[in-house]
Amino acid sequence: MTEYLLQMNHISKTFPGVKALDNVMLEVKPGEVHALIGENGAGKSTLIKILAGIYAPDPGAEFYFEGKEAGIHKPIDATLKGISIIYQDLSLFPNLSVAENIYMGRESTSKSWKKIDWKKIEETAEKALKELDVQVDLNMPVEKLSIAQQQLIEIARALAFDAKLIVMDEPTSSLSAGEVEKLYKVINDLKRKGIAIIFVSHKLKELFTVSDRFTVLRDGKFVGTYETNDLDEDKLITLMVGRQVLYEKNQGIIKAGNTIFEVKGLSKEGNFRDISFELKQGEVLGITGLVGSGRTELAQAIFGVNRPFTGEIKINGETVKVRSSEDAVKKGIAYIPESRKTQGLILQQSIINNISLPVLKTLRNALGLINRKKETALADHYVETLDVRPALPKMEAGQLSGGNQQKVVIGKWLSTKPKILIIDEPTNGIDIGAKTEIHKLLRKLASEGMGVIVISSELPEVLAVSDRILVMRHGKIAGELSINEATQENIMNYALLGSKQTGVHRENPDLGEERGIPM
Amino acid sequence: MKSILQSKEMSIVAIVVLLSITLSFVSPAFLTFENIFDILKGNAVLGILAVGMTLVIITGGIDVSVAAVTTAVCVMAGKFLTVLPDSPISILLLFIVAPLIGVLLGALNGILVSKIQIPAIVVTLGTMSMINGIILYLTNGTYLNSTSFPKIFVDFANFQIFGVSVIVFIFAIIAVGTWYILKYTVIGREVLAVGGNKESSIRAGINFDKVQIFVYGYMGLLAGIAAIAQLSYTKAVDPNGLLGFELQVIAAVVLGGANILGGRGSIMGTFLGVLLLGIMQNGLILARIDIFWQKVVVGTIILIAVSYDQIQYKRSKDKLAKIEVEA
Amino acid sequence: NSSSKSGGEDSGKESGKDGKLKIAVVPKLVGIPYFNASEKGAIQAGKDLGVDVIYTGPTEADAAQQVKVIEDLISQKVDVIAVAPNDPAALTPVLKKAKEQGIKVMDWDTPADQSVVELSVHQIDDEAFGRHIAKSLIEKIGSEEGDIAILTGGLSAANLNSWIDGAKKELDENFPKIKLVSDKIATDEKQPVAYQKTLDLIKSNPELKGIMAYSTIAPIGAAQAIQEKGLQDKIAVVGTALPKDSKPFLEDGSLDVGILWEPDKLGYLTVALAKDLADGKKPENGQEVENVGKIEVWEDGKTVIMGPPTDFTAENAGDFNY
Amino acid sequence: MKALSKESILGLIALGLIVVMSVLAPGFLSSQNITNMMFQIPEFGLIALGMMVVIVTGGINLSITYTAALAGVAIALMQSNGYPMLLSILVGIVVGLVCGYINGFIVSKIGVSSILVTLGTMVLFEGIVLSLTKGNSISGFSESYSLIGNGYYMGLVPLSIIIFILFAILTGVLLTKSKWGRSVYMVGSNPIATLFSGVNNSKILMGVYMYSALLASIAAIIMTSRYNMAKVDLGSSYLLQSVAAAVLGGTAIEGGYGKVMGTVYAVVIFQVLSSGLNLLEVPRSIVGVITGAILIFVLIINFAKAKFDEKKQKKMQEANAA
Ligand SMILES: Nc1ncnc2c1ncn2[C@@H]1O[C@H](COP(=O)(O)OP(=O)(O)OP(=O)(O)O)[C@@H](O)[C@H]1O
Ligand SMILES: Nc1ncnc2c1ncn2[C@@H]1O[C@H](COP(=O)(O)OP(=O)(O)OP(=O)(O)O)[C@@H](O)[C@H]1O
Ligand SMILES: [Mg+2]
Ligand SMILES: [Mg+2]
Repeated sequence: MTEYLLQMNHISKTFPGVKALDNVMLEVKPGEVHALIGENGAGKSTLIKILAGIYAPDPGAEFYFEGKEAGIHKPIDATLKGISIIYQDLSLFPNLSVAENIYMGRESTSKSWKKIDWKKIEETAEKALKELDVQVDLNMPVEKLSIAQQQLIEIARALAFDAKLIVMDEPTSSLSAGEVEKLYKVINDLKRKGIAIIFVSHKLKELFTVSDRFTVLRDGKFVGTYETNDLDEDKLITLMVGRQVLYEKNQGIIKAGNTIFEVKGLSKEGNFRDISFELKQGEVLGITGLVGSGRTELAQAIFGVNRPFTGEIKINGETVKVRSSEDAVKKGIAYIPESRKTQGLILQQSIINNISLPVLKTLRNALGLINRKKETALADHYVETLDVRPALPKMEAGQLSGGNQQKVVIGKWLSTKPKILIIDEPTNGIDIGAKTEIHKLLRKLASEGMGVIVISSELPEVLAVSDRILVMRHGKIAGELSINEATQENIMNYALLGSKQTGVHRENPDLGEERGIPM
Repeated sequence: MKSILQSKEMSIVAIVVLLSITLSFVSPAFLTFENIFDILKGNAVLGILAVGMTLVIITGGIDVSVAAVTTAVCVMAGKFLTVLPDSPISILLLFIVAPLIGVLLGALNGILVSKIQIPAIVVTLGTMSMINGIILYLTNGTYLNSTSFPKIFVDFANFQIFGVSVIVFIFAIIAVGTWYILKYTVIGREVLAVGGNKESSIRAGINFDKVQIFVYGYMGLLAGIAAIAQLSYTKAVDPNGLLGFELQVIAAVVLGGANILGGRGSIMGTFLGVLLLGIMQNGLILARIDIFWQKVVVGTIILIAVSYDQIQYKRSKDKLAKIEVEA
Repeated sequence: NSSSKSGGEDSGKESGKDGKLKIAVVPKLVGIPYFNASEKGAIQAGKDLGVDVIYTGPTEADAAQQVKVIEDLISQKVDVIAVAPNDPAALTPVLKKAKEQGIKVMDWDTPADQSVVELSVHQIDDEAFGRHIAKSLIEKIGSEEGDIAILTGGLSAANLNSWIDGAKKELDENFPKIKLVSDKIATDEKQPVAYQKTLDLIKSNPELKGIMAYSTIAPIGAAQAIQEKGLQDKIAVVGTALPKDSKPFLEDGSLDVGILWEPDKLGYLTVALAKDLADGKKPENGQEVENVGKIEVWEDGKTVIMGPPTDFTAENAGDFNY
Repeated sequence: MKALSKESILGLIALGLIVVMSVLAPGFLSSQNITNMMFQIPEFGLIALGMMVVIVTGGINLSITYTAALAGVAIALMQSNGYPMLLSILVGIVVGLVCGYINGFIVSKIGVSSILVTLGTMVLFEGIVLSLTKGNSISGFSESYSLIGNGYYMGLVPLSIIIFILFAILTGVLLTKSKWGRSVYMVGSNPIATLFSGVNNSKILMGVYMYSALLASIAAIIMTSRYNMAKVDLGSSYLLQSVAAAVLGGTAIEGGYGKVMGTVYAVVIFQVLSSGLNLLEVPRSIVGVITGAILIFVLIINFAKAKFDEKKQKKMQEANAA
């Protein structure tokens, strides 16, 4: 009937209090890579969940697959139709083995009492992993894998199905460059086989590399569908945010003050070794490296939640012992973790309660009870200055989109007025508009006298915010670069080889193993 | 490269072995064939229920009505037995009727938990209270004893194979059968999947409601079979005999390493948990520990066991080198 | 039915309306055979004597729950409360409260605080009962030396404890060569527990000669273990069992003798004396109570003893209906 | 129109039950019965609140009733050995707090799940009480002590209910207004994120288990005073009931949510049911059936209401959009 594999028209979705999608359309042709793009909270994941049968759209929706009424009401319907999905927030079973995770989902299409063929499960898994060129123990429970490996398993699972349409909701958010390359290769193979792909990502470069067409959403509304060839980054950004944004290398303009923070010879077995660096007032220090190089562990050690370790931490020249996160807050250290949903926020609590949590002590009245007025004022202040949308401080944090959630976490930590702010993957899964806002904010905080440490795997980001860059590799500092000498290339060399020498490029097929995660 | 599951079981194995060695020094009667099988027989009802509870707990649920359901089946099946003729058919009928009643009661829990989405502990607290009340109202606590049962049942209850009571065999069959279901059937894997991550399981197209109704129904089924074991064991119906037993069942399962939050648990672990409780009960009398101090000893052993297990678990997690740090 | 009434269905709630007395009989708990049997007697007495009998109690042998039951009975404005206390001290305040409301207060089965009750109906003299059980066991063992053990319903059951104390006294005084292998062993009022513990006992004490089991359930569990291990001739079991439950064990000798009284008579006597109490009549020593028999009244004028215990044996167990 | 909260609905149900009982049960509104209920609520109410606080953190405290028993026995032992009342009470509370500390320590410092820990300490505390009391009940309180559980304030309102109300208010204020209370909810919702927000989770949890034990100890004071004794099963029947009350009161069993008012309403519902049905002379066993049924019924209502609200909101939004 039509040339389209998938047609979704007049799709709306109302959540209590939010209209996540408003009359959106999405049309996908067989064998194309269709990018779905929009700011945080634009409604991408929601649209995908409707496609997957997890959410029912509001009445009036038209939904065709292969020219026929799709009739997808439950996830299993989508699976049976040949739609397989890689979820943004992963949907693995932590307690089950890698092999089973990959296989899971087919089983349920068959009878409950059917005997399980473990051999077949392993074969299927092995094949899927091979396609992605991933090496993990098939019997390892998934909870023991790194986030990056988990993401690969999630991808492998989607590949293992004989799908006609594969949806990838931010599949690369935790992957290293090498792994991303492999994924591109797989995507190309799939295309050749006529399989359509919907690809969601905030990394524009990536999107231009893989996609044939773009559908742009803005605030739950449909902006348009475009051929990739007709677009460039600037145009796309304008479509997404309705304005032009810049994202360029930091010029290193801030003059740093005294050393406010210093670590000396920090070591923890299996985590990091002999880490020494200092941080000056007003400086943004970038720490980068490959995923798995130990940056998070280092940051969490400093914050008092990854103990015990050896070495010395000095604040304003004084040696301090940080025994717990409570201690850290007292000493003026703030840490914004990489996982918003599990570590950063308490999703089922209100924005107010989240923001005030670290500073409850200061919000007490004479009786030692919380002064609700002060508390609300505090939350209002950060919701406003950080432009959290919707600006409803009483809303549950879990109802916000990713970018807005991150703003709440930042607000929470700013409320403690920290001397040292450590921020881990500050813009993971956040759209470009919000990203630049956050970068600006970090620069501003530094200029106001805070010492800021930014941990990030995204090199453009590191270059955009840092005054100085440390590169970690296998738990050690491989090198230090001032912003003036730093380029993506020399950072990569430190990260991969531990030296400034060139020689290895991002195309290196062995990149995946370089993550060095012992199994 | 042991999985957490295995290492969890290791620590309870260690405790069971340690306790057994101590006891066999203290009392020569402990490590005898007869005593070991008496322990198994004496804890078969606990074991059967704990096996069912393992599944429930793996899905992240709990069933505090098990003892009430088992008693209800005991009472009904007991009444039923009194009218049955003295023929092998009666045993067969018993094995049909008792599990059937159990399944019905269990499925009721399952439906309330899955369809109305009431937390399992509350549903089962409610049904426990209702079932207990109804049993008490109807029976008024009246006993039935072996004289009311057909002789064939008493023979069945006393039946032994190689000197091992039929009750132990029922337990063994249930344990192995359930292990098989968990490991080798689709529904078994779905039970684990649902417990591991509910959201993911829904996305993978697993019928979450069906799995829940299954586990509570299966719990009911095993309660029905446990009722037969209980009837065979006591050769009587004591409407108060299992009051408060649910806590022991849960204790056995969690001692066996099942995670009360779901996702983790094994039949082997549960078996060891049952064994640990059984050995403690038995051993304290054999070792002639002062009556008044027995509970102190049991409580202390439980606390040591769970703490040791947790410390062990934390250590193994810490040891797992996260990053290959170059020298 | 755990709470039951006798007398005319349409009898008014307020006593005096139709002149009928309202007598509340509170057992330690409802829903066990022993107290079910007492209930039958109490209800029968109500019918015979033309009084309203409310037989109600907690569902667990818990003193706190029992206090609540009595508080509710006070609200119902009964004329007499006869209670078998789970814990004598625990009931003192609430019984005082009842008295303040003009309710006559008495105990039955187990003594309450004697300073509060106006009448105390005992089936038996506790110490004598314990001694009787001990003597019976020695007789069944057939020798005055050897190892024995004691099972009890619960470590905190006051009446069981006083019987056990009586039995121990008897052993200490008259049978010094009898040795107790351990302190009394609790069976939680559950048959399987009694059974299990008995098995363990036999194993850890191969020389065991006899078992005394207190509570109506423990002897059955103990006898079951003996039966199964075929030790009828080696180990004597004596206990406070009801005849119907113990019959199969009495018959093959795994239980040698069940010693108790007739609980239905106790229920009957309680109601009869409660009515007398309300009517202002005092019990007298040697008084003949219809359907019960001669009773003994102690010097204090309020302690009533129903009579000597009944021994249930293989021969007579079939004659009883509880 | 603002939608009714879970708690208000429960309050309405409680009110409705009171109305129904007043109509059906003679004497329900009599001062006698109302006083009765006021005497019966505090001990259970305190334990239910103690349970609720732990459930809010996503845990459970199975040792709560034995903590109460141990504290009660400590008080009784002190007083019966002639120590002054206030000192005894103090010692009792300290003993309770030590129990709470043990739970708190193993849960928060070693990291064992609370159900396991409290299962263990439940047996342990019971054992300690047993070895202290040998299963007997301990009495011998001073006259003034018995006033706590049996006395009246201004000759009208039971002292114990005033104590309960004070502690309910204290609990409510602490939970909603203090830093600790807020952190309790946060730990219950997401312990990792809470830890990562600079909160000392183990301090909070330690506080929770100690506070739970404190409430249990206060309940123990009221119980020992009211029942004039302390013994091993003091209040043991409240264990699962208190979980039921907390959950009926809207506390989320997985943690993160729970209000004092909800639990108080639930306790009142249980009390009204129990007293009313007793006045109606409904058998005790059926009271259990009805309580269970109400528990499930209320949760079905909550479920239906949540569904209904969702639909309504959607409709409203659609109407707005159109
Ligand atoms: N379950 C839910 N309940 C209420 N609101 C929701 C729910 N899920 C999503 N929303 C809201 O719907 C809107 C769209 O969210 P969605 O997750 O689809 O955005 P997205 O485009 O995927 O954003 P991101 O790039 O951050 O992943 C947001 O405003 C979000 O707050
Ligand atoms: N082999 C492993 N076994 C168990 N957990 C692991 C393993 N490898 C990584 N993890 C955990 O997975 C999480 C993410 O790992 P990742 O490799 O991203 O850590 P990282 O190097 O510290 O972070 P960053 O990417 O910021 O450098 C970390 O919390 C880490 O502890
Ligand atoms: Mg998304
Ligand atoms: Mg990281």
